[in-house]
Amino acid sequence: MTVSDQEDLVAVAPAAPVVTAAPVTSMRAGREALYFARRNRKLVAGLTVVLLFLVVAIVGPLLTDHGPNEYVGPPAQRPSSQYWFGTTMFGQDVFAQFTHGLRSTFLVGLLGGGLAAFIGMLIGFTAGYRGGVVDEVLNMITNVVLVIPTLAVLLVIATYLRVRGVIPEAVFIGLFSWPWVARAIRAQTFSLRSRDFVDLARLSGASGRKIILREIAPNMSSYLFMTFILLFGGAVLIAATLDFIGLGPTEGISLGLMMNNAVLWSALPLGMWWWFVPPGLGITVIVGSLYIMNVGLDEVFNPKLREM
Amino acid sequence: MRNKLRLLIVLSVVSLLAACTGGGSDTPSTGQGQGTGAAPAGTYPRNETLYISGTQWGPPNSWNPITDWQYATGTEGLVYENLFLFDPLKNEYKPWLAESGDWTSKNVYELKLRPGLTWSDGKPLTSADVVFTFELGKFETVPYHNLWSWLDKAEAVDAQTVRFTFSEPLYQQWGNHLYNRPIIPKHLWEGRDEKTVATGANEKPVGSGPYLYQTHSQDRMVWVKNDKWWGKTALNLDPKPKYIVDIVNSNNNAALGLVLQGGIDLSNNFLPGIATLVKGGYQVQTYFPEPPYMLSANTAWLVMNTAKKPMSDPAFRKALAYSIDVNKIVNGVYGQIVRPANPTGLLPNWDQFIDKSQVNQLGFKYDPAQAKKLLADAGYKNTGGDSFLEGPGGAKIELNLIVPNGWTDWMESIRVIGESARAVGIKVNTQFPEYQALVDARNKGDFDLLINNEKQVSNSPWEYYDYMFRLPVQDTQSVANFGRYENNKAWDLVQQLDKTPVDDVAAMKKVTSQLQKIQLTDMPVIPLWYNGAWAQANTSVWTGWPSAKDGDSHYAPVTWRNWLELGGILTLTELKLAEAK
Amino acid sequence: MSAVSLRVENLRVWYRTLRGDVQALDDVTFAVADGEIMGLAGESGCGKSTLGKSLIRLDGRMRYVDGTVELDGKELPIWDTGKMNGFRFREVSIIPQYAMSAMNPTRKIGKLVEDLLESRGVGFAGMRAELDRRLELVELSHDVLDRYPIELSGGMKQRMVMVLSTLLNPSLLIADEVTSALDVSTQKAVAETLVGFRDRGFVKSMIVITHDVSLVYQIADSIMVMYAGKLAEKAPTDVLVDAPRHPYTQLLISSLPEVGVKYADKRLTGIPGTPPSLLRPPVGCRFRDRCPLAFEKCLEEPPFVEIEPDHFVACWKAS
Amino acid sequence: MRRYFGRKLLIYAVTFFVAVTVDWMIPRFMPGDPIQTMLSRASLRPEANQALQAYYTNVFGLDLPVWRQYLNFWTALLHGDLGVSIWLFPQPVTKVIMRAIPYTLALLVPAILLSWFAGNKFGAYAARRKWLDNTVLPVGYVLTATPYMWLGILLAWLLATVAGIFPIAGGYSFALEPAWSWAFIGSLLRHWFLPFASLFLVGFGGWAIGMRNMIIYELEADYAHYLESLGAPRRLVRRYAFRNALLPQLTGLALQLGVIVAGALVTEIVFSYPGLGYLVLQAINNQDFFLIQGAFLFIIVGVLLANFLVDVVYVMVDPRTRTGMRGGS
Repeated sequence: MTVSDQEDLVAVAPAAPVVTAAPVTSMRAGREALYFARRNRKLVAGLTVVLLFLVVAIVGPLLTDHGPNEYVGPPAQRPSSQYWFGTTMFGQDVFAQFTHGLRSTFLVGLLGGGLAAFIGMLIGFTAGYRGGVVDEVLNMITNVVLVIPTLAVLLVIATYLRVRGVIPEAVFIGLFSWPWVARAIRAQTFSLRSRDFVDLARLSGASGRKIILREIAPNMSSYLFMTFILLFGGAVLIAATLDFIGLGPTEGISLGLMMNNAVLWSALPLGMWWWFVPPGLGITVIVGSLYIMNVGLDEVFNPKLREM
Repeated sequence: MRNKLRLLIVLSVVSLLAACTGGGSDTPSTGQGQGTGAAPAGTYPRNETLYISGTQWGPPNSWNPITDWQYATGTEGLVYENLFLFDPLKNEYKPWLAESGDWTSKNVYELKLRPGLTWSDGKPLTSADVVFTFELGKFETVPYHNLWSWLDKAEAVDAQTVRFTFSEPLYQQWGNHLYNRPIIPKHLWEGRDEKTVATGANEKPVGSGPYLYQTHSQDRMVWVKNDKWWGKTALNLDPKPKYIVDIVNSNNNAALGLVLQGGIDLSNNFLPGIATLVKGGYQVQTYFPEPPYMLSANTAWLVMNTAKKPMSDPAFRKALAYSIDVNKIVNGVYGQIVRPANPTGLLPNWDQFIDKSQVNQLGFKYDPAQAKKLLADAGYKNTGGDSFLEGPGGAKIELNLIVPNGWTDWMESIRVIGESARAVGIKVNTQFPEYQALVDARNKGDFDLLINNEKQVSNSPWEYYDYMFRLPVQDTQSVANFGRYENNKAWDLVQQLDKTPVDDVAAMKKVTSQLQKIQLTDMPVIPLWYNGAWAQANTSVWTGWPSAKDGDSHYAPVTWRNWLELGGILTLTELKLAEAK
Repeated sequence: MSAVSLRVENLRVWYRTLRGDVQALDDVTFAVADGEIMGLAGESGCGKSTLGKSLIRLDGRMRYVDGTVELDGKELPIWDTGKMNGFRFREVSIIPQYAMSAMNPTRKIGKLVEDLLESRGVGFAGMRAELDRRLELVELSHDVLDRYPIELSGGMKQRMVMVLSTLLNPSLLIADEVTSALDVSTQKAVAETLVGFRDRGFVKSMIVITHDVSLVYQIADSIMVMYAGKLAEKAPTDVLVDAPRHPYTQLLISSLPEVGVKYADKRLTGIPGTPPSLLRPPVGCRFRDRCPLAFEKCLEEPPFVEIEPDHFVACWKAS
Repeated sequence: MRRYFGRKLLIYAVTFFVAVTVDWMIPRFMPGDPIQTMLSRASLRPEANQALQAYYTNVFGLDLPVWRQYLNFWTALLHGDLGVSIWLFPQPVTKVIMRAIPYTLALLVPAILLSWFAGNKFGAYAARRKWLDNTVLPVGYVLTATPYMWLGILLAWLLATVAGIFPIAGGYSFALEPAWSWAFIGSLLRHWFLPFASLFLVGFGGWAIGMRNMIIYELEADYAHYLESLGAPRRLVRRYAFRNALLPQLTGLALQLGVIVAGALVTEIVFSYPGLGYLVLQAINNQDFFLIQGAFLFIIVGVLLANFLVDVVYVMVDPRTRTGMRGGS
């Protein structure tokens, strides 16, 4: 399976890395990676943008003395020096909503992406390393979850919950977006399992867990990181979709929710572009830069791709 | 690759065709709509077609006038007609199928039908049909079954006359039946079993009304004019539009967009921001040219679960009432297209039943200080150290105020209420459960506070008082008295009101004044604002829309379920084509 | 020996890296005669593969600096990928290190050959008979052509590639580490096949790049040793093995007790230090720091001179 | 190869079973009583309400023991019967969904296929062509990172609301009845275009990027270098690279299906396009769990079928699966 699985990973998300088996463990390689990282335009640019938004997400809310949903200003105001992004139908400060929305976006990304990465690795490593029946079973589970359309499931769960928050949302997203990771990691583990340094560890009587943590995982660290980035982006997009359908958090605010409200309160015919443009733009830019960052990383860890 | 691409074009075209046939599969092919498909190649000429929206909340799926919560709107009013109309603006019954009706004795009501009434299939409409219609109510699962617990018999005296004999005449309710029972053709429904009557879809409905079923699909319901309608001569009324296309509600964007572009002539949707657009030179018209723009359709109540502490304490309920800044909702959330409710909650058309002096003396208004005072006097103190009050026993107070998720205007509104309440020290959280969960909690009495507006404008304030005070309280309260407020005196008065003849206004006032006294002192529910009878008309194709201006007709320009018989139908007959510019 | 087939003069090829140019081939000058099989030996990173590649195709990061390459009197425009195409396969050909993965995994081998030939303007049908003959020669059945690479064993792939690379009878064949992936027994077979190709005239001359001195010892007419991007010594096989003149060659040979079994590839344990960085190579003899015989003259660069017929050395002590 | 398919089919079977079971639970384990919800829309007198409550509970078979309900669900399902919609009572769910399906397919099928082919072609073309690469990359990334509905909203706003070139909502003009007239088909196309475009664009970007990256890997592969050393023209090498790069893109397609469907759903919502997605939203807002149930099942079965289709195609194009020697690290 490994051939196709590697390929899966590439195809899953456009920016997905193909792992070059070259282990980046030794200090030299590490330093080298850093060296190229600093010189990789894609990586630097992507990272900068993401960090920029992160800062806005953290600092922004502190700049406003009012909550995102409070009626502070006159309704339907265009962007002005007082309300940078204008106000909503009810005179809520769009900028305040935007910054708070960014927070939940990052939260969902980290939590959802993180959880998915964790589950994916857990299953991927175990399946790949243990092989045999364990692998068969885990692989079956993986494939089942893989085929079921995530959103459909999330729809049902969301309708089930009476009151929803950002965190549960993130958790549920995480619970359903891990399969492709599991598959890819399983494939990688397969190929690493037979390497001599693993054999060596095995001979020296290290436990399976140790071997995975000490020998195998480090050899894929770069790759695992990239996977997490993709999951992050994915989680953000799914969350946006849910929120937009109106199954997002029933408390607080999020970028998807902003779009949802904008549409519900007919911002389009009323020409209140400042209401629905920022949230979508925010998501697009963040996720976009994450992807670009990923190509950068890929080039860094993968000498073949470096353009001289 | 190129050939692959070509293949794709083909593919997409194919799937498109699939869409066409699919889109069409559920509609009768052109011209077979009851043999009246005059529409050439299935197009509706703009100047013969009225586009309305805001009435149909899902694909049309039933034309059964019995199931009045799911039939395609227009089924009752356009196809099936009622004995009377009731005009809530003037508080008067307008004879429709019926020519007249009188109580010949305390418990006998005699109804005279107009001569020359016909069904759209040509058969005459006679008293037999009326009797048949009411007798359908003998089926357990027909919504008006309980009528027969106080109606003794209905008999056709002659072709035009029906005599109803009551075991216990409930005048107010009867008044409601008079304009709420669509009359059903006996010759077509005879022999239908209970299931078909109570739940059947009744495709291809045959009624007596000015319009006929033309076609429908997921996103529209199309009616075509019935040229043989009896009303033309008998009432000398003639609805102008040949076609009525009722566009199923999509999202506000689409709706408002279409209204502004003249794609919808009349939208009965709640369209945020309409206030700003009325002045925007969009040829958009509302009933009032200035706030509140809309007529009032029903009262939004704050329902408190009086079976729970502290809502069981009248003082607390009253304080809560004083704490709410309704104007902030009216202006902030609705942009003034609703108006604050009278402390009695009675709609403007029932103004005559409001005991003004009593209201001035007992009524509440937004007054945080007063709210604080009431709470303090009743022994609510802040002993918990936080900024919120505890009950007299020192019990923590934390209440959840709920409205259905997605009901955006209400969601925004309760945020305001929450703030107001917290401002006087009552800790109120806002939550937005899904509609179903809310209904469940509401009926089981498993809630603190919620907003409800299920009772619509009607012929009698009795409806409202029944809604407030109905007893006995059962473990599931599915239609009235959600607050589980128990007051036998009040309930007696309500029943007494029900038994008061509709024309004996003085007697009615006497009862309602007493009811209002109880309501204002005890505050079982808090009236908040009057939801509007949303109506935005675009005058670019059709004019003559009702409005408050003198010279214009004064009807509720609303085509909602059960509103055509409240004057909506007369709106249609008043329309004229706009002069081509 | 007879006429010169390949003549390389002052060839300089550098690698572009972010840190600067790595001078992998510096001022290389040598010749290969008609019918000669020249072994090219040296530690990994000494530039031997770079030399091999630069004779047929510079990859993305290699940069031609200067020097000339002549094959059968014609100059090879190795700096110009486009012009070079004309010579590849027909004049110069290569058996790459990665023969195991040299064939498109998703194409039947026969199809692959066909595509390639057609793309070079050679009719497949016309070649078919010859192809079959050569397959037999390397003991491959004809039906490999209907199979996918993944269905072949390592040895089979290796032989298939050898046949394919030499199909158009190139004048010069570069065999780059052809045996490193194989077990000893097949190594021998492969080596003999190479000789066979030469004897049958499929190829005129051959450069066999390897770190396995013992292999070239068996099949090569002459051996050339490289060190740190420069030529150290070139001489007829026996001369080089029996009487090496360059101290590096000497250490290289002596480190193999009896020619054959061991690889010169691993760092020479006898000599302290490592080869110099080719980013900024030291002036003078590049072997200086590790050379037991080093003396002040070594600060000047030693020329690659012919000290006796066909025996070239780059060392002040040797001359 | 038989083993390969056997395995796949087993997976699909299990998935289907799990999905159906989960699906069955939906209306039964949701908070609240669907029937009461339906009736709560009718302002009835209490007596009538109770009578109807009992009646409908029986109609929906919700009064049976749970295990019985489960079995009945399967038997009904195998007869293609998904029960009756509550919100659209008394319409059978299957009928309601079937009305919406063509619209969704008309969006999905062309959007998926066209964006996949076009994206791949373009990505392959852009790869390793400096200026194109530098323009395509950023655009592509922005596109794939765009939330479907946002792109939809933008298009709707610019082209429908502001410019008025395209209609705002609906599946075909409200002034038309379905008919085999050009007017009608034209109207269908005009309403179809924007939602299609937003699906297409997002997909296109993704595939273009994916292919671009894959091609670059392929061009660095050994076989590519070998061919070049033997003087094979760029055309041939690229042709091979493209062919090989298509395989992972194909698997990618299978993996993305779920996401694309989700995209279609929200896009439909933005344009209130009368397809499945719009229906699902309505079903959710009206808490019609039987309809949600049906839609959910349709989506899953659709995705399963599509997956299987991709598998078949994959086997046809990738010799490694056919020769039964797939993988083996």
